[in-house]
Formats: sequence, structure tokens, C-alpha cells
Amino acid sequence: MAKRETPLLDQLEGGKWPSFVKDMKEAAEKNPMAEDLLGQLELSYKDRIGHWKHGGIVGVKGYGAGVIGRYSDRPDLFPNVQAFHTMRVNHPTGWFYKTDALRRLCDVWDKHGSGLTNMHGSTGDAILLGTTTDHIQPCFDDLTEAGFDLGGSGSALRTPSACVGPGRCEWACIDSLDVCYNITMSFQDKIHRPMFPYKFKIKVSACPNDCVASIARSDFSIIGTWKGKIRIDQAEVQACTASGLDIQKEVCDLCPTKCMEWDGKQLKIFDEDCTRCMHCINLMPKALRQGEQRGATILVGGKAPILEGALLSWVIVPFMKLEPPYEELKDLILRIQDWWDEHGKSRERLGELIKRLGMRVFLRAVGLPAVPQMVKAPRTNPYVFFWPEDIKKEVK
Amino acid sequence: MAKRETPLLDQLEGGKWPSFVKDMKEAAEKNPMAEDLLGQLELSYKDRIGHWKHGGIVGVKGYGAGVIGRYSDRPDLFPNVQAFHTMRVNHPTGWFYKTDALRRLCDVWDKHGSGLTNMHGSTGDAILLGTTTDHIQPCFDDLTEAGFDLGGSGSALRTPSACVGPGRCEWACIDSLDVCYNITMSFQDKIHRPMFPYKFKIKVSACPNDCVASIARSDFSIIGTWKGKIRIDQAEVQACTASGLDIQKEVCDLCPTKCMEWDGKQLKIFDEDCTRCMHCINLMPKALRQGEQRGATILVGGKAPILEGALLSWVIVPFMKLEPPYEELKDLILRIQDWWDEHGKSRERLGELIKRLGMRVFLRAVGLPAVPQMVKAPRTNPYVFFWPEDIKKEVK
Amino acid sequence: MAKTDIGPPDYKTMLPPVISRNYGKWRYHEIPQPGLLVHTAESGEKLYSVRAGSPRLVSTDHIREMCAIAEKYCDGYLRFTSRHNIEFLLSDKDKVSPLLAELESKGYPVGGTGHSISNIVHTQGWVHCHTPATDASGPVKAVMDEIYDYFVTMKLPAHVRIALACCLNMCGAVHCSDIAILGIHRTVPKPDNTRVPNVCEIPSTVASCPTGAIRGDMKNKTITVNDEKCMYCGNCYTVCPAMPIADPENDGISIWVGGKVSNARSAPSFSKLAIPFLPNNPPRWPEVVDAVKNIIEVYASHARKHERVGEWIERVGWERFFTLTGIPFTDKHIDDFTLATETFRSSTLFKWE
Amino acid sequence: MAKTDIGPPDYKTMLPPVISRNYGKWRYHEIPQPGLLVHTAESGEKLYSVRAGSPRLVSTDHIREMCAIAEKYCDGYLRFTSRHNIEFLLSDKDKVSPLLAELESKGYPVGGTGHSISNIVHTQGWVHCHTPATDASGPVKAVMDEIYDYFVTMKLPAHVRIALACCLNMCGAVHCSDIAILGIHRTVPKPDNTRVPNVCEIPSTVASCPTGAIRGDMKNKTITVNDEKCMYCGNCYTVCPAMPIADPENDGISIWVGGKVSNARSAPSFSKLAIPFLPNNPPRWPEVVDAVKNIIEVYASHARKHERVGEWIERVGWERFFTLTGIPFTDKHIDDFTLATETFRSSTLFKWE
Ligand code: SRM
Ligand code: SRM
Ligand code: SRM
Ligand code: SRM
Ligand code: SF4
Ligand code: SF4
Ligand code: SF4
Ligand code: SF4
Ligand code: SF4
Ligand code: SF4
Ligand code: SF4
Ligand code: SF4
Repeated sequence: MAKRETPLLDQLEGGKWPSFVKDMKEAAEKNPMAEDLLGQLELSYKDRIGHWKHGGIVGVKGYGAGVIGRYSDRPDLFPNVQAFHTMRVNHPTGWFYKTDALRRLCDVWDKHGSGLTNMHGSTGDAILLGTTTDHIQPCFDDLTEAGFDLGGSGSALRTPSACVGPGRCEWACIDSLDVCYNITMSFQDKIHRPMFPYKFKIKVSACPNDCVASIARSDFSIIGTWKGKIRIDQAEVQACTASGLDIQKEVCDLCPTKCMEWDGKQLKIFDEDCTRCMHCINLMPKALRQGEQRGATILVGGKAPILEGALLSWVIVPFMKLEPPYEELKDLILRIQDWWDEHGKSRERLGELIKRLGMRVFLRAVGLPAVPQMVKAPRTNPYVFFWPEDIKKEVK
Repeated sequence: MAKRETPLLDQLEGGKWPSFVKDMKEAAEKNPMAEDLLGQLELSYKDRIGHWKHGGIVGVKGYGAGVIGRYSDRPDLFPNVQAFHTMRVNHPTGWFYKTDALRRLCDVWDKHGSGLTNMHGSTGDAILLGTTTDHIQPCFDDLTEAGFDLGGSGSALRTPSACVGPGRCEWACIDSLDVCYNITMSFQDKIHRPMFPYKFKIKVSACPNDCVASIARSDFSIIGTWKGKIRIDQAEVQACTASGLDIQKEVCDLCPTKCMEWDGKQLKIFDEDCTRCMHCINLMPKALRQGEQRGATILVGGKAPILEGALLSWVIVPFMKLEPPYEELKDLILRIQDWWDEHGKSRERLGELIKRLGMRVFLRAVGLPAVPQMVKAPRTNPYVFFWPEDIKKEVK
Repeated sequence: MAKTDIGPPDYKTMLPPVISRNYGKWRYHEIPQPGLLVHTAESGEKLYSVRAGSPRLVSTDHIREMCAIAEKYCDGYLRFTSRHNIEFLLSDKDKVSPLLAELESKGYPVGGTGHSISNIVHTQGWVHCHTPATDASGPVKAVMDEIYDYFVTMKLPAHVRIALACCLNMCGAVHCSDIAILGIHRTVPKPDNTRVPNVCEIPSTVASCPTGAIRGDMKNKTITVNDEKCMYCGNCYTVCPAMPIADPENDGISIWVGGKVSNARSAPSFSKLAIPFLPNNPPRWPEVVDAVKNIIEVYASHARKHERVGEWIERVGWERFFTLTGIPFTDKHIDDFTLATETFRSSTLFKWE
Repeated sequence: MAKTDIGPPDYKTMLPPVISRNYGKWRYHEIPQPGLLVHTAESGEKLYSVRAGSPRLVSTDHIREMCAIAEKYCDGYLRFTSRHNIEFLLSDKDKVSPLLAELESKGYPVGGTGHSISNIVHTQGWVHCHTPATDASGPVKAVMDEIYDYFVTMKLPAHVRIALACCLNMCGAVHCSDIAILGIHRTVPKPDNTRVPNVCEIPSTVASCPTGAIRGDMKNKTITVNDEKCMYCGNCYTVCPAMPIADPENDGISIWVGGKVSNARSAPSFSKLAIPFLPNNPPRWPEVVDAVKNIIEVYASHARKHERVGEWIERVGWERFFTLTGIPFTDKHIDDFTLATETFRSSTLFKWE
């Protein structure tokens, strides 16, 4: 293959941060698709515009999801990327890999695709970047053979993801990995066969630090939390000061609820005022441990701006115990999806539907009680609806 | 006149707070309208429902405002309130009265109306509660003879009001009384002849304590403020502590910007961080005085909930010097009213119009520059409009 | 022919001489006792203002009584406040005590200053308006009788400002009050199809509905209301008299808390829903009186000094507010109007109770 | 015939033995140096995680190189993070230094922990998507080259999380980032009336517009766009390919600041507009690089310890943010979408600059 001239992209090979151009060139060395991709990207850099056509629908047998169709608008110049579809491969929960599995994935992709990937996509899939239409099915066959399956796309349940949680983190209040994997396996059908009004994302963080950005990037957010007193090891607190932490200034003063007192010797926490923000615990992992009763706060509605503006997820269950087989959780997910399915317009995310029909209506439909934890503050407008049963029958 | 039985209202004569029932009965003694009003109110207490019909349009020659038409829905029972219109009398700015003026008002009202009033209505007028249709004009004639004029109603400029300000208060940063009076006199036409899409209210508070609730209850809010350092009399600060004020806890800790430091002897204010909330000054009026450069913050849009939900006024001019004859201010008011007049729908308040068309459009139309003081935070959604001049002409 | 557009009397002609002399040159004030403000000017002169409560709905004779008092002690100068209290303005210190004595003997409550509960800003109610869901003067009197003590003392953590409005138009300052008492309807207006065509303009009636519950029926020159979408605001009735909304069985009062107007410490803010509904129980609205009193007492015993009701609740959290007051939280507390999502809890930061 | 619905490999088969043994029983962690996390279990066992930066767009050969390293030092165990970094998972302390040395020699940046700038979450850009207003990998590389030092050290006041999305769909975590780089279009889509009738569904195209700028023209089976109401979001193009929006002259990048996701101290919050527009200047986007660097440096020198970008700005005020960074404030910064009024300043509480 003739090496393409890429004067613009070449300028991105320098610098200390690893260069994607280097990877593209590496792949281009042995893969004509990668080479044409490089060429087309160089053209985009020159033209300051993308050169992909609006996606088309492609897929594997029995699935409606997992492959993103893509075609070049300059197949004349770049015939090898005339069709250049990505395969979304569901990652092992927590993005843990044994290298043999990862190598199998690479082998499949060298056989069928461009040799380029994203590790990972921002929903969490291993993204296999670019193959031709006729390779999709064989590639899928080889993937499942290698133990992998596709993730979600389109109006389906998207690949759920979870923080590393109990795999490594002392702060895990729930088994984020197991919950995520369990959901993933239970809802395979919903991932692969788009049947919803729009996409539906689930992300699981095992504590309020929310290391998978669950609250911002999923329709259904599961975030670990606790009840009970923060356990204090006063000796370790002392050790923290010894190593330079200014407990008054860095911990107590930044506690959002100002529920901590430090007299230079003893740290006191008024737990009934604590909102479990994690700040003090983050700063003193050895000295402080979360309360002993563990569970999750369930929130719904998070999403990016299209259509009605971005939303952060909203609390709908302040505390739910999460233990295998997670029936209460999965049942709630199903009830919510059913309601959304029934009332959602095409391309209307769950949060938007709740916004449109009202939290009140949503709660009643899915059978959840209203609690003050659901709001930052009660309503300010007087436009209150009453249920028929609140009203005295007319006597006029 | 036969004394009516009012067993329900009678129960409101007891108790320590002055009773309006006592006043109504007092008036009823000599005035048949007041007597029927008492009777109808008793009926309302029995029926738990109002007995007034939807208002009709009544008024005085040459005006379209100032009188609220009202008719009983039980003229059969209460013929003397069959028509019972209120006259809204523009109060002397600051609600200051010399008793002779007040007595003149009472005399006029005893001659023409029920002898009942509200001192004052919540917009600020002296409300003369209830007269017949044929008394309206003569009553008005006598009022003007007595030196009074009507206030606003309907889709007009409403009676502007002002806090006591320089009349008594050490914190007045602007001459709220004079500004208010000047506006009132300059815009008489707009008060008496409704020509707007809807009502328009102006309220003037001479400092951020906002004692006339300008920010909450007026479309155009004028609130005094200052630039420059808060002047500290350290000796008086000491005197405050002596008299029991805990300066650290009650003053510094409650300062919203935490820009004060107190070492037990000296009070220090980092004025560049101060947002002029008044708290420290409120607590130590002898020790602290506002900065020397005085002016007003102008805000617009405040209103009650109907239609789109209540609004608090929004900053549109962070600082404006206010000196007679207040041309800059009045010019701005006119520019704003013109724009509103041109674009507002019927019954659309200024705030709602700005909400509908965008602050950006409003600012450009009235010729005000965008400054960060106008927002709590910049936009979070990416739905940014660009002006035609921002865009490169197309070369395609 | 009457003069028009003469405007109100010039306030300058109404000012007591001590004010005219020291206009704009006040130096500081003190509140030696509830209801008595002493303002000292740069000149050293002092103005004594004695604040007295008023029912606001006053007869001309009552006003004349005020005048007589003002003439006796204040050279005929008085004013009213933005919350409808009366202020007697004295320049002679010696007259303060006699004035206070006379006010007491005549039943004028003196107070409403500093950390007190001042007069309740309120509206017309059944006395004069056409859209009320409750009375105004009556509930105000009943509540003030009960909390009278807070008017004549200054023992609360901070100012408490109460307002009442008899319908959603909120002519009082209800939307930004520490405690607000708001009349509400709870049933859908009943359009009278025989009258609508004559007295109502269809497009403006349709446009009057905040939730889009009204549809025009152009053929029959009338409108229809979608019961499910109506939240009984009554705005359509304001525009179209032929769709009355008052319903004695179901009208009543809602209670709102935590609003404020001043910029002191925290920004002005709206009142939030505390109790969605209490029945209209004239003449003394006992449920309303109890509810208001309960909130005040819980506030008084839990808030820190200088903390307004809303500031206290913000600090302890709404979860805690509902626990402490024992008020049940319901789905009605959760906003479902246009900015609702801004009030939803989009964090895990809350208290268990 | 392929198996279907087998799901991803069971993560339990991917865990290093030290994790399996101590699963859910971790006691605390330390970060002895940037990029090195040491987790200690209740058992006393330790896990060493070495975090290395990745361009995310990686070739299979690059992955195989990672595998080789993991096999050499980590018994073949590694993971990726939620920000696309690579983590080598070691149980043997002695192998840490040699691993670090090898990573250095191979050009892997080690860091992204604690008070650093971690990898930039980003998207496809011109590499694979159909709606981008800019590239993704290119600007990311250019920015990371410039701020590399903040990745390999932990000297910032707090975590700084940067994200990039190449269009308003915001596939990155852009809407809640300390600093967000967002591709934007600035011109109205041009419907191709010959294609619209064939490839687009009119009602869903009309419904796709957040600002109601699109009207259906049922007769001609096409649509028209009201230029005044269009804010170039591109959502119509997603739904209807026959109305392309990309415009090389006017597409570019906007910069957003102050968002966060964690619940630590303050609630999660959205990023807010800092710079409405910077030009697309491939290959190295110098204006964007400078802008990001400027914000970071102003933040680094003004924020207090543990203060995230948004927390710092909230404390000092947006007035001050614009003054300190020298970024001009324009009418574009003022929201005009549906919740706009919530962002307007409804108090007199602001700073002069
Ligand atoms: C590949 C990926 C970006 C990446 O490089 O990582 C991606 C790529 C696309 N996204 Fe996305 N989204 C990706 C994660 C996200 C995320 C982040 C997340 O999931 O955590 C979001 C924000 C969270 C959310 O869902 O709200 C996201 C919000 C969108 C949206 C806006 C949805 C909304 O309701 O606001 C669209 C528009 C749409 O659906 O039509 C979209 C659409 C698209 C499409 C399919 C383009 C389109 O208009 O149809 C892109 C295909 C690119 C291509 O050619 O491959 N993508 N998209 C991510 C998926 C990889 C994976 O499976 O792991
Ligand atoms: C008399 C007064 C109440 C009182 O007892 O003090 C009053 C009485 C009425 N108001 Fe008001 N409003 C009065 C101050 C207010 C205020 C307070 C203020 O001005 O500071 C407000 C809230 C602030 C505001 O303007 O937003 C207020 C907001 C309304 C509204 C809702 C307007 C809105 O945009 O949300 C209406 C409804 C309307 O205009 O149709 C309304 C309508 C009315 C009407 C005219 C009834 C109607 O539907 O047309 C009432 C006539 C009562 C009567 O029979 O006399 N009134 N009204 C106040 C005027 C007295 C005066 O001139 O001094
Ligand atoms: C007379 C009056 C102005 C007028 O032109 O009529 C007035 C007069 C004073 N106000 Fe006021 N305020 C008056 C209504 C208001 C209002 C409006 C309202 O209540 O509807 C507010 C906003 C209320 C709110 O935030 O909801 C108001 C918020 C304040 C504040 C801030 C209080 C706070 O901490 O939030 C102060 C400062 C203070 O008292 O320390 C203040 C302070 C003062 C001072 C001390 C000013 C001075 O130096 O003269 C005056 C005596 C206060 C007192 O009663 O203790 N004034 N003041 C009003 C009396 C109403 C009444 O009869 O009760
Ligand atoms: C590995 C990873 C989870 C995973 O499953 O992949 C992870 C791991 C840890 N996070 Fe995280 N966080 C990870 C993404 C996140 C995210 C999500 C993101 O960046 O998109 C967040 C939310 C970010 C935000 O708020 O915008 C996040 C917010 C935190 C916080 C809260 C920081 C704060 O003060 O706001 C902590 C607490 C701390 O570091 O003190 C934390 C703490 C930790 C700890 C210390 C937890 C532990 O004890 O193991 C881990 C090492 C932190 C470090 O790097 O210093 N982690 N962490 C993610 C590494 C991403 C990366 O490569 O940089
Ligand atoms: S979200 Fe919490 S439990 Fe999960 S990795 Fe982050 S800090 Fe650990
Ligand atoms: S977790 Fe947060 S709120 Fe709770 S005590 Fe610690 S710092 Fe305070
Ligand atoms: S608003 Fe300010 S200046 Fe006016 S009376 Fe109140 S405290 Fe005094
Ligand atoms: S006026 Fe308010 S913000 Fe300024 S120093 Fe005083 S308390 Fe602080
Ligand atoms: S609040 Fe409603 S009922 Fe009461 S006076 Fe105002 S408009 Fe009339
Ligand atoms: S009462 Fe209000 S919500 Fe109901 S129909 Fe009338 S305007 Fe609409
Ligand atoms: S942000 Fe937009 S352009 Fe970028 S990958 Fe997502 S949909 Fe495509
Ligand atoms: S680009 Fe966005 S705003 Fe413009 S017409 Fe299309 S959908 Fe509407």
C-alpha cells in the first residue's frame, strides 16, 4: 500500500500525550480500511468538516442493536471505508480483563475490521471501529465464539456499567459489579432488541463519589449509600493531622452540613445532619468508615441535552437494600420501563416523560410513595392538582 | 336601620388583635351600604363562598383606571351593595399623612361611600371600599378638590410606592420618596389611562433590605445600593460587643460571602467580596455605614404566579446613579414599556415577555449591555443563538 | 369639571418638621422597646416612631380616631407602613409614654418591630373580591389573635412576615413570605355554555389557562375544560365570568413557608408549599390558626438567631422540616409545573429524616 | 449459527486473585505517588494499581502491547477506567518500579490520580460520526500535550475532569465537567427539498426541534426552518438526514466550566458556558488549547484546596470568574431556553467585578 501524505495529522504525533495518529498509522500499516480512514481524516482536517454520511441500519441476525452503520461521503477517494460500521462489544463489568480475553478480541478484530478500537466508548462498550457490511455477521459469530457479545444501541437498553466498587474500593456500599452484571444478564433481550421509545441507560456507582457518572449519564442511576453512624478511628484521625491534614480547615469547614466538630483531639460527627457526601471520608480513608447499614439510592432521568435540556437523575427511592437476586430492583426497573413504554413518545427519554407528565403521576404509576428526599424543596407555584379521592362529592 | 344578626362575625370581635368587624359595625351604624356589606359578609361566612359578581367596568370621566366595579349576587337581600365599587386613591408617597389631609379623605368618603376603607391596599393605594355607580364621578370631583387623585388599575401603570427611605432611614442610598413621587407625577397619564398589554408596577426601596418588597411585587424594581468600602467605626463595634452582640457568630459567620474578619478588637471587611447584603450593617447601625458612592440596582420582571408562575425581578442595570430629574431612569422605563407594548400579548406581564422572547432580545432592544451581574450563573444548555454579524458569510 | 392628573399630594407637605430638617441625614436607629423606633439624625435630633397594629379594613371613624391621637401627640403627623401598620411620628420624647398609654387604653397593639411578627399583609376576600377561595380579614384576625404575643415582643429568632391572599392571584405578598396563607379552589370551573358565547372572548379564555386545559369550541362559540389538566387556578374565571369556580365544599386554604424578600444574608426567595389543604372553617379557621402556630413554634424553638424561616429550613433541610412539624409530605408537594425539574433532588445529598 | 444473548464475559473470571480473595473487603487506599494506587484489604493484602494514560483510539497492536506489559508484571490482569485510562493491577510490590520504568520507556504517561487532570472523556468526531462540529481525538491530543504536567502530578487544588463532545448530543460527559469542550454548529441546516420527502418523516422531524423552529409543509411533503428560532443544535439532522448542518466556516468549539458529578461536598452540577465560540483550527486547535490552559491556570492559582472548579467559581462568583480569566461576558452567556429565568439574578447580591 502506498503511504498516504498526512501533513496535518502528522503534527499530532509530537507531544508527550500518546497519539491516536500513531495508532492509526500502526493499523494503516497492515489494514487498508485503517489506511483509508487516515486519509479521510486528513481530508476532514483540511476541509474542517466530517466526511461520513448519515448512518444506515445494519446489524446481525436476531438483534436490532450493537452495530452503528456508517458510510463515507467520499467513497471515490476512500473506497475501503465506503462502509465502515462499528461494533459495540459489551465489556466485562468493571472493565476488568484478563489479557487472553483481550487478545482474543484483538484477533477477531484484525480478522474482520480495521484493527482500530476505542477502549472504551463512553457508554462503556469496547468499540470496534469500522468493518464492512458483509463482515458484520461473521465478526459477531467469532466474537461470541471468543466469549463476547454485543452491547446496546438505538432505542434499546444500553450496556450497563459500574464502578470498580468492591473489586478494589473500600467505599463500596453495594456490589456494583454484581448488580451491573446481574442486570446485564437478566436484560439481554432488552439490550439487543430495541423495543423502547428511545435509549435507556443504567449505571451503578457503589458510593456517592459516583465514579461512573451514573447521576449524569444514565436514565436509571444506582448509587450506593449507607445509614448509621460514620465510624471514627480517633487514633487514625490523629495520624492524619500528623501527616499534615488540617482537619478544621480541610475537613470540618468543607463539610456541607457543618455537622463535624474537631477540638484538636477528638473528631465528632453529628450523623443525623450528615448527608453522606463522602468528603470527610475521602480525605481520611483510614480514619473514617461509612455507617454499617448499606444500600443504594435510586435515581432516574439523567441524560444529555437533546431534546429538552440535560437532566441529572432525580431521587425516587432514598434507600433500597440490594442483595442478589435483586428482585426488588429489577422489578422496579421493569415497572418503570413499562410505564415509559406505554406513555413515552418516540425519542422521549424517561426523564423527559416524567417532566411532561409529572413526578406525581409517575410515582403513582410505578407505586412509589412521595417522600421529602425526592425534592430539594417543595413546589413554589400554587398549581397543585388534587386526586379525585381528595375532593368532596358535589352537593350542589 | 334594623341591626342585622351576625352571629358568625360576632365571634371575630373578641381577641386582642383589633377587629375589622368592629370597624364594619361602626360604619354600619351610620351607613346602609356598610350595613348591607356586613350582612352579605355574614352570609358568606355561613355559605363559605363569596357573594360578589364578576366585576364590571365603571370609572370617571377621562380615566380608564382607578375604580374597581363590583356588584352583589344577592341584591335581593342586600340592595345597598347592589353596586359597591372601590376607588383606589393614590397615597402620598411613603404613606405620610398630615391629619388634615386624612380627615378630608374621610369626609369625602363619608359623603359618597360606605365609610369603610383599606389603609392601604397592597399596591399602596388608599382603598375606599364601596360606592354606587352614580357616586363615582362626584366622589372623584370631591377627591381632587381635597387634593387627592386616583391610582392605577387594569392594564395601566399602577400606583408606584416607595419605602420610607431618607424620610427616616439611615440606610437610604437613594431618595426613594422623591424618585417615586417624580415617577408618579411624570407618568400620570399612564396611571390613569390603561394602554399597556397588562398591569405595570414600580416600587422603590432605598436599600437592599427592600422594605416595599420591590423585587417580589413590581415589574420594575428600583433598589438602592452602594459602591466603595463599608465605613467602620471600630469604637462603635466595640460598643456592640459590650452590649452583648457576638460579632463572630452573629455577624461574621452569617455574612453570606464570609468576607469579614474579627479578631476581638478590629473588624475587617474585604469589601471586594461583599455583596452588600446589609446583614452586618443591619446588626450594627451605629458602627457600620454603607460605602459612599450611592445609586440603585434596577431589576425587572417581578410578579405573582398568574400565568406562568411567580417571578422575582432580575437585575438589568447593576448600578445607576439616581439624581433629579431622573432622566436616565425614566428614559429606560419608557424604552422598556415601548418594547413591551409592541411585543407583549394581552395579559402578558413584562417578565413573562422577557421569558418568552429571551433576555438577549430584550437587552438588545432596550440598549443595555450584557454583564455577568445579570445572572446567577451562565447558561447550562448549549442552545446558543448567534447574531447574524457573528457568522461568516457563506462561501459554499 | 374636575381637575385630572393632579397626582397624589406632595409627600413633602406631609412630613413632620423634624423629618424635613433631617431628610436624608439620618445616622442610626435604636429599638428601645417593641414598637418604638428611635432614629437619630446627624444633627443629633431624634425622631420617635411608635408603631401600632391595624386591621387595615378601617372605618372613617377609626381613621379619625388615629388622627386625633396624632394631633394630640405628634402635631398631626402619622404614616402607614408597607405592612399596613400605623406609625405615630413624634419629635418630643416626653410624649412617647403618654402616647403608649393612650394606645394601650384604646386597644392598639404596639409592636411589629425587629424580631417580631408584624402585621399580616392581606387582601379582600369575601369583603370585596369576586374570585376568593376564602376570606381575608377573618383568617387574619383569627391568626393574629393567637400569635398576638409575637407582635408585641421581639423574641423570635428573626423577623417573621406572614401574608394572606384569598386566591391564586396572590394580591398579598404571599409568594415571598416566611409564612403564607393562600386560598385555593380544588374543583374544576363549570362553564355555563349559555353565557360563555355572550360574555367571553374564546381565544383569550383559552390563552388564560396556564396548563392548557381549555379548548376552544369555535362552532358553539364556547369552550371545554379538560378536567385532568385543570389545577383550579381560576384564571379562566378572571377572563371569562361565565365559568365560576367557587365551591364551598372544596375551597379552602393552603400554607406556604420559607419565602423572603430582603437581600439580607440570603437572596429573596419564594414561599414553598407546606400544607396543601385546610378546610374553610369560618368564623375562626381553627385548622389554619393551629397550623400557623405550630410552624411558628417549631421555628422559634429550632432556628438560630437571625435565621429567617426559610434560612432555618434550608440549613436543616426540608426532610427535617416535615419531621419536626409533623406535617405529612405528599405528592402534592412535588412540583409539576414548568420548572418542576429544578426542584427535584438531583444528588444523593439528603437526610434520612 | 452464532450463539446470541450470551452477554459479556463474567467479570469474576477477569479478576486478579488478590481481588477475588479480598473482594468487598478493602480497608483503605493510599496514593504514594501520582498514578499509583495502593489498596489495602482487611486481610492486610495489598493491591497496586498503576494508572496510565491512553489515547482511547487504540490499535489492536497497541492493545497487545498493553497485554504484554500486563503479562510481564501483573499475571495478565489489567482494567480500563471509566475515563479510559489503563490500570495495571499488581499484587507484587516489587514489580511496581520495573513496571513504572517500562511504562516510561514506552511513552505511557502515568498519573491521573488524586488532584490531577485525568484523561479527557471524548467522542468520535471526524473519525466516525456523522454529526460532528469538530474532531474529538485531535483537540484532545492537542490539549493533553499542553496540560500533560497536570496529569502526571497532583498539584491542583482538586480533581479536574475535562470532557469533549463533538456535537450537542454530548456523548462525552461534557454536561457535568469541570471543563468541557463542545463542538457547535452556528448556522441553520439547509433542508434539501428534493430528498426530504423520500428520506424523512415530517412529524418526527418537526418534533425533533427543541425550539419549534421547524414547520411541516404537508403539501410538498417537506419542512421549512424558521432561521430566527434555530439555534443549530442539529437534532433535526439526526432525525432527517436531508438537512445537513455542518459548515466548515462557522462550526467550531465552545468552552464550558464548573460542572461536576460526584456528591462530594456539593451536589452534582452542570457545566456552564464560558466561551461561546472558538474556531476549528486543525490540526492543533491553538485557540482551544490556550483557552483551556488559561482557565486551568487561573483556577490553580485562585482556588482553595479541595475546591473543584465549579465550587471555586460559586465561592468567588461568576462576575469574578470573568474578570480573572479575562473572558468577555456576552448576551450568549445568558440563558434563553426553557429554564432560563432560574439563572437570572433575582437579588441585589452580586460583586462589582
Ligand atoms: C460511540 C459513542 C461516543 C464515543 O466515542 O464514546 C457515541 C456515539 C454516538 N452517539 Fe452517543 N455515543 C456514546 C455515548 C453517549 C453518551 C455517554 C454515555 O452513555 O454515558 C451520551 C450522553 C448520555 C445520554 O445518553 O444522555 C450520548 C448521547 C447521545 C445522544 C443524545 C441523547 C439524548 O437523549 O440527549 C445522541 C442522539 C441520538 O440518540 O440521536 C447520540 C447519538 C450517537 C450516535 C449514534 C450518532 C447519532 O446521531 O445517531 C453516535 C454514533 C457515532 C458513531 O459513528 O459511532 N448519543 N451518547 C458512545 C457510545 C459508545 C459505547 O457504546 O460505549
Ligand atoms: C385591592 C388589592 C388587594 C388588597 O386588598 O390590597 C387587589 C385586588 C384585586 N386584584 Fe390584585 N390587588 C392588589 C394588589 C395586588 C398585588 C400586590 C402588589 O401590587 O404589590 C399583586 C401581586 C403583584 C403582582 O402584580 O404580580 C396582585 C396580583 C393580582 C393578579 C395577578 C397578576 C399576575 O400577573 O400574576 C390579579 C389577576 C388579574 O390581574 O387579572 C389581580 C386582580 C385583582 C382584582 C382586580 C380581581 C380581578 O380578578 O380582577 C382584585 C379586585 C378586588 C376588589 O374587588 O377590590 N391582582 N394584586 C390590591 C390593590 C390595592 C391597591 O391598589 O393598593
Ligand atoms: C416601616 C417599614 C418601611 C416602610 O416604608 O413602611 C420598614 C422599616 C424598617 N425596616 Fe424594614 N420596614 C418595613 C417593611 C419591610 C419589608 C417588607 C415587608 O415586610 O413586606 C421587608 C422585607 C421582608 C422580607 O424579607 O420578607 C423589610 C426588611 C427589613 C430588614 C431585613 C430583615 C431580614 O433580616 O431579612 C431590615 C433589617 C433589620 O431589621 O435588621 C429592615 C429594617 C428596617 C428599619 C430598621 C430601617 C430603619 O433603619 O429605619 C426600619 C424599622 C424596622 C423594624 O420594624 O424593626 N427591614 N422591611 C416597613 C414596616 C412594615 C411593618 O409595618 O412591619
Ligand atoms: C478508577 C475509577 C473508577 C472506575 O471504575 O474506573 C475511580 C477510582 C477512584 N476514585 Fe473516582 N474513579 C474514577 C472516576 C471518577 C469519576 C467519573 C469521571 O471522572 O468521569 C468521578 C466523578 C467526577 C466528577 O465529580 O466530576 C470520580 C469521583 C471521585 C471522587 C470525588 C472527587 C471530588 O472531590 O469531587 C473521589 C474521592 C477522592 O478522590 O478523594 C474518588 C475516589 C476514587 C478512589 C480513591 C476510590 C478508591 O478508594 O479506590 C479511586 C482512585 C481515585 C484516584 O484516581 O485518585 N473518585 N471518580 C475512575 C478513574 C477514572 C480515571 O481514569 O481518571
Ligand atoms: S463510586 Fe465510590 S465505591 Fe465506586 S469506585 Fe468510586 S469511590 Fe469507590
Ligand atoms: S460525609 Fe460529608 S456531610 Fe457527612 S460528615 Fe462527612 S463531610 Fe460532612
Ligand atoms: S429599604 Fe432600606 S432604606 Fe428603605 S426603609 Fe428599608 S432599610 Fe431603610
Ligand atoms: S453587607 Fe453582607 S456581604 Fe457585605 S460584609 Fe456585610 S454581611 Fe458581608
Ligand atoms: S387574592 Fe384573589 S380573591 Fe383576593 S383580592 Fe386578590 S384577586 Fe381578589
Ligand atoms: S381553573 Fe385554571 S387550570 Fe383550570 S381551566 Fe381555568 S385556567 Fe385552566
Ligand atoms: S458527540 Fe455528536 S458528533 Fe460526537 S460522537 Fe456523539 S453524536 Fe457523534
Ligand atoms: S438545528 Fe436544531 S434548532 Fe435548528 S431547526 Fe434543526 S432541530 Fe431546530
